[in-house]
Amino acid sequence: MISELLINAFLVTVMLAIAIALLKTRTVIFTVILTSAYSLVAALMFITLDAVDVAFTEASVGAGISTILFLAAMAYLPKKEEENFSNQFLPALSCIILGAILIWCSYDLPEIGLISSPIHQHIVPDYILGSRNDIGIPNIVTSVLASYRGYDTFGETIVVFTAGVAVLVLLQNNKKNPKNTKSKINKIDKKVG
Amino acid sequence: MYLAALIACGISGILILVRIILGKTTFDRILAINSLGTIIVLGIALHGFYSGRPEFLDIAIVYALINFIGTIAVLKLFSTGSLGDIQK
Amino acid sequence: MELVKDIITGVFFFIGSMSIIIGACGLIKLPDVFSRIHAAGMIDTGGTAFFLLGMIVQSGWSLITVKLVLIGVFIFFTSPVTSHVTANLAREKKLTPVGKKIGKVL
Amino acid sequence: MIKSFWLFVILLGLWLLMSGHYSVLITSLGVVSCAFCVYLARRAKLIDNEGLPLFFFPRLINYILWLFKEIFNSNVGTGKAIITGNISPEIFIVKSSQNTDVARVTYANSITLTPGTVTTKINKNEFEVHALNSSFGDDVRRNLMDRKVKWLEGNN
Repeated sequence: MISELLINAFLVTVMLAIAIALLKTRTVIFTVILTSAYSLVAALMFITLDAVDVAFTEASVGAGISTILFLAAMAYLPKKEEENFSNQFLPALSCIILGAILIWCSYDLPEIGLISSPIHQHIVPDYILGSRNDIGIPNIVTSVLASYRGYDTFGETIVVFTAGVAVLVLLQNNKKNPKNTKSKINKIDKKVG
Repeated sequence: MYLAALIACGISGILILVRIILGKTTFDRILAINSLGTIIVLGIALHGFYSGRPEFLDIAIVYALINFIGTIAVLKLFSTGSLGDIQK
Repeated sequence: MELVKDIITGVFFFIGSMSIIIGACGLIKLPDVFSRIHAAGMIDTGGTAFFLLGMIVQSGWSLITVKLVLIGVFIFFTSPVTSHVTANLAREKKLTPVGKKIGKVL
Repeated sequence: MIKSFWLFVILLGLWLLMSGHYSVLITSLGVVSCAFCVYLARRAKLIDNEGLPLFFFPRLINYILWLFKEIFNSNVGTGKAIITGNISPEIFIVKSSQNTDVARVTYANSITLTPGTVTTKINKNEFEVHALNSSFGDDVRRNLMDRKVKWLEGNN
């Protein structure tokens, strides 16, 4: 128990240190690197909470794919962030108030892993008991995602796919007449600055 | 025993974090992040053994691969300025 | 038998812990990128090998052993590649290493 | 063709080891996906002497054991150098005597894998090596590892 507390305290400290370093840095590539490190540590946190599947997703999506996507987007950005000297009192105040409200609300949540909490009473026992006979896939999370809530997953996949296709269509590199695209981009560049 | 090893991982993780935050050049930071990834892989495996559920090793394998791909992607962007084949 | 296993694992873990802590100290202490790569290499090879060996001794013959060996293989294949690419890029970006050059250099 | 077969066997073995469930449906899914991977690799022309260096395998175990011994020794040396602060970095060129690209890559990676020495640049068969200390540098300049990799390569 005490060791569990020790590990959690260590992980939270490391995450806090990374977050402070993120605030201090001005180089864009370093921001992306630190974000990747942050999600690595966050996935460790999920492991200590016994949420292996979430940790898997965090490791592959948070630390892997999103880092690469950020990097690909970063190729269009300037190397350094601009210094911003405007008054930051109001944003800081709103952040602190929001955080205080969230912490205050978290006191009403049931304890982690409590069996009598409502989320473990309603439909989860059905899924856990029936999964092997109904569907026959060894992994319960997979059977919930792909079968019990199959329509949900189907809809989500369609939404994500449509969004991806739309982005590809918008950003398509016009290969037939590259001059056209280039002049357009140049015009936009001139307009922006 | 496992706890002692985990604490050693934690100490070296903190030392590496110091290098990440101090680091003069980008290469120092990339190198340190890569080492932090290795430490985290070891930490996951050790934590699995410590809590008596060595099934966590699957995640450690995924990490070991993701860490490599991430580092190579960062270095490629740093060398060529883009990830894809954008004609300049 | 269990005691012998535990002692062997303890020795391996001790060497691995020393290795990663010395490597992390080296990352802070050494003067430039090219020297720090050696310290990072110490974490990647010495630390990983001994920790994994210790866990292999504990797990005996099972599927877990195979997974541990796989982690070791992945890290041992990928670590020199990242080290080399980092060093190569640092040279390409005209970072000059501390220390002397012997003979002609590429 | 024989290389595709070996790739299929290796992939299927990896699948069976990682899955842990051996019902008919899941195993057949594994066989299909492994076959698809082999098809993709053939289509991308990845299966050649570089992608699957079969001629390494007979002597590989011997070399790996020797490499592990070497890695342990240089780990001890690097640890000592870091603790005592006895560092005088140097950079120099060694020549490699291997014929195939795979063997050259193996040699360069072996140099990098032993802590204390890193290959920084590669030009045909000249490696530029950075060493932490002149004793590590001497280890590389004695060309022992070069001869070992040459032996690993065989007469191909």
